[in-house]
Amino acid sequence: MDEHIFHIEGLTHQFADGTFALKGLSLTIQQGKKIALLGNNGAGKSTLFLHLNGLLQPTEGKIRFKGKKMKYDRKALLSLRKQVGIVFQDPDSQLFSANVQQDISFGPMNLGWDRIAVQEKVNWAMAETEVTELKDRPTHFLSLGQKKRVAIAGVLAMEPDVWLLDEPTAGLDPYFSRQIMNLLDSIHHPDKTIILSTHDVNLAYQWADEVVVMNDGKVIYQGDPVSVFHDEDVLLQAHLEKPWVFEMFQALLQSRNLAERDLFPRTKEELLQNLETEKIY
Amino acid sequence: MDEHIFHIEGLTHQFADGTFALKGLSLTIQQGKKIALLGNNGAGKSTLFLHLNGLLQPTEGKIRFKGKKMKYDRKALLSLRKQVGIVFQDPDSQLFSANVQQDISFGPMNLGWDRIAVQEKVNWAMAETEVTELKDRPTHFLSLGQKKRVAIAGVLAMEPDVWLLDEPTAGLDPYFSRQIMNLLDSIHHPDKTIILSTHDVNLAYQWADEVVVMNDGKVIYQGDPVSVFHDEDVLLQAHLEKPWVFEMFQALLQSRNLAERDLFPRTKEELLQNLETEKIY
Amino acid sequence: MLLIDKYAYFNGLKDVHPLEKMVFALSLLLFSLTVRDMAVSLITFTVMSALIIFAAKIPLSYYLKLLLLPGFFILSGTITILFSFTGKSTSISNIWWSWKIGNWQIFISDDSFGTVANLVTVVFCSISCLYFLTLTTPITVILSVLRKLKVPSLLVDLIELTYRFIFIFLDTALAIHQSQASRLGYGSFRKGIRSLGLLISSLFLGVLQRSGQLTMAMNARGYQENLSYIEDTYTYSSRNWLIAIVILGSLILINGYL
Amino acid sequence: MKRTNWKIIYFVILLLFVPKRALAMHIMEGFLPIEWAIFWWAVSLPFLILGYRSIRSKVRENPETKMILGLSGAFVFILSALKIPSVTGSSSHPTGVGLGSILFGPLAMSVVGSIVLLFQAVLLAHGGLTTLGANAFSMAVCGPFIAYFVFKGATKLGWSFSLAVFLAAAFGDLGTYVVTSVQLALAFPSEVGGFMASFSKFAGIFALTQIPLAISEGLLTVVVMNFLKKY
Repeated sequence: MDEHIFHIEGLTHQFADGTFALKGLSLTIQQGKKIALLGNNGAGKSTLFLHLNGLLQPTEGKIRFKGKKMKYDRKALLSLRKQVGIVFQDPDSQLFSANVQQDISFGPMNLGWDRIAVQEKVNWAMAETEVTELKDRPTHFLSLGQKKRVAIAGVLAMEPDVWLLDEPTAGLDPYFSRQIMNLLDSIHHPDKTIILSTHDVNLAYQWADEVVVMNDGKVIYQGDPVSVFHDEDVLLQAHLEKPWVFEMFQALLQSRNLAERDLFPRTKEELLQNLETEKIY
Repeated sequence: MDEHIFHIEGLTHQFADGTFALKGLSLTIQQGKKIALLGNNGAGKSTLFLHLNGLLQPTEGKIRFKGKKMKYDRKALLSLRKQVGIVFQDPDSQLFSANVQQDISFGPMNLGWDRIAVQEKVNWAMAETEVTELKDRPTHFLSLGQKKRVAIAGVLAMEPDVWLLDEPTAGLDPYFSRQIMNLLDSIHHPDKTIILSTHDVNLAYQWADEVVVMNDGKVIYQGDPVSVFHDEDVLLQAHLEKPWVFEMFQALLQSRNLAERDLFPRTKEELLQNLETEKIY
Repeated sequence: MLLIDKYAYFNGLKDVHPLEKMVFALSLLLFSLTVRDMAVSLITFTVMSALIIFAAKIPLSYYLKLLLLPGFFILSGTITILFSFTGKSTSISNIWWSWKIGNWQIFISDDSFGTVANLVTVVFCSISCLYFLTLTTPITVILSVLRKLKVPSLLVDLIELTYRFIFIFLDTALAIHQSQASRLGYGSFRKGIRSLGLLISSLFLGVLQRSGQLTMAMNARGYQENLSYIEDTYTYSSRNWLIAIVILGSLILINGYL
Repeated sequence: MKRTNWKIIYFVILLLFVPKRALAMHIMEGFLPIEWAIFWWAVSLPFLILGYRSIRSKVRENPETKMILGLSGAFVFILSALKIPSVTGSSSHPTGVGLGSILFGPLAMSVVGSIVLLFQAVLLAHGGLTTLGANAFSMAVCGPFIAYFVFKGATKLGWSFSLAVFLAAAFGDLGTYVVTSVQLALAFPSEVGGFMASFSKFAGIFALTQIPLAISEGLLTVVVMNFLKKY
């Protein structure tokens, strides 16, 4: 089995009005990674997601999915979408059924499973996302946090191998954000790949195995989440700030005149632990 | 002149379906303050804003504006809304005209100023918010950051004394968030009052003179932005995290066995300066 | 907004099988409309109102408000039927009240009086049946019944999509309205018309934008041609069927006797 | 591009103009005797079936059509729930069922219009289920057809766009309200003068309520059209 999930070469997307959203983007996504896609508003993150799900077709360039060139006939798309699930930023653009359980069952029903299998999968997805008690609620009575969870459940029930999430925590308070991130942790698994777009560098820094930075329709960085924040050019170009844990650690090292080191703390807890065990003084 | 802009007593709001959004809320807002309104999703922050602009009427309780009880006839509302401007969270619902310039002129036109005065004010508001070069652009082709700035310009052009901003930085990348906050700093002035609701405790900690915390339709804290984060009960109840600058400073004090002190650093820069001058070691 | 919808999800009879409620409400509605008998209408109205208030636990004040809602229509409709005009020369029998102006005569005949009295009772009886259904049975549930009854799926899909989008647009329209009001958009008739025009226009642009996004979201989840879902499970209750039959049966008997 | 713009404008006109009727014009549940209710159902049904078929073939061609029909229905429903400022100072509700006949043809829109009427009956308590057939005939069938043909005719004669819009709206509106008056007069003829006497009474009463509303809505539509023309 090829461990490259996506292999993108020179992907260009031009809208009908002539503007370009993607300009010769190249990127390789490996299986089993937790990838944070960073970039300023308008960098082309959402457009890239739509391409990875076959919802848009390249103006130029090509995309290989699991080693095979992507095709856009009905059968090929159905098979792609079985394997790649996408959660959109605005849940109101994603939920179209009148109640929660029905909405979650929409994807599995389209996969043509029998009713019992669908029901089981839906129950499981509702339990995982903690929306079971909302199951008969009409979609329009849900809060934003609940809608986001239902939208995720609808994708979860299809059990995709690859997850694309567009700003899953935008607009949520810290409590609900953490709930969504915990959910992603429970989904993660060596053969599942998760790509998450976000503006929140702190979240990306803490959560991701790999960071991809986009700017103006291109990938300007791909690599581990620590080194990216050492690269001042990339940060400037993509309007990125440094995660505060990273910045504090750098400042602490500097204030004690200590050399840079390889192992940076990734979470607040790690940073605090570093302080307590006095490692950095 | 009374320096209390708003004086709210026992404000209760019950929706037609019987649920309560505000439950006997009391609050006094002083002139010239920069106030951050914190609270979890669903705490009633947006409903409170609608009341302060006369868009909703209290089920119980009363609101005094500049010492006078609020009235809801056409003339009283006109005078209130001249003085109190509100920027909504979702700019899409706030921008409804065909192009940027027209949208910004909507409020001033309704104030009945003559065309020349309106045009001057609109030009000034566009310059302040740096949207002048977008002026003939249709509003729905703008990026989120641009939309937010246009929405603010539309209120700015009416020159209100009191600003209500509902999550002005939600969904924006750090660059645009900073731009919006800079804009607010330039608006601020001893006789302007700004109330900003946010989920971003870091922003609130750094920016505000005063913090108001809401939970379940009531105010559970009002005071300075440092002491609130010492109050574990309030933080727990309102799902608030500590600002990282605050938390790091606490941890540093603790790791060096230093006593708590009055003067907490409020910004990253202040914290780093504390580190450099070794004040805390 | 749309309180009827809200009550439909949270009422005392929400767990009763939707088909039972539909059959019950509709058969009573059709029966009373067919016989158009004042006694039958009054009894049906009382039974339905009692069920709405005591079984479904809908607040009395709200139910009364709903009953008054079609007031204008009843008023204009009945007045129109009640009063008749004729040239002065015509002589009419059974005049209950009359008034002459110039060559014209305005009058109320005994018959039209009867027609109106009957009409008003039948109308209140009918709307109580309709309200019983709409206040206790959510649209989502009615839709799943329709799917089971093999109503063409395209039609049910259209109804369902319309229902879902109503609430999205309602939120948007309300938000735009509030933001316009805060910028003094409804200060006068002229401004009001202009603001409302802008509101409708941007709502319409929203329709076009949404349709693109929603279509993508559907395709992403493998949409083929029909919206298919798993169905809700409700159990039939023989007790409920018995109650329904007894009520309908006694109405038929009452009608036979009178 | 130009072509699609025109299509959109047609669409909006029909959505906005056709059934300019106060909600109070919906014949309420129980008002029509059962035989008349059945009769009007029978009259509307062929249109609904034809409309259904035309939608079905369009959806087969292009599955996205379903989405936009649903969105249009919701849009029209929302318009009917909005309060419109009225010249008399009070406020009333605009636009019952709207019909974007040109995009999908008036037949397809008769189905969407009927769905909107259904929701007005069950969510707003305006109109009814047994009277849905009668209301659908006047508002979802007659109105759109009249407006559609008036608009087409006026454009063919080379009359100005605004005039065509105005005439389509006016006649569509007039048509629906005459049909409702006919329906009520047929069900409740006067003892003296019969149908005609009764018709003049109903038409007279409704004219009182319709005219001020029509003025407001006319102005409203001017604003909307000016806005959308800019795109």
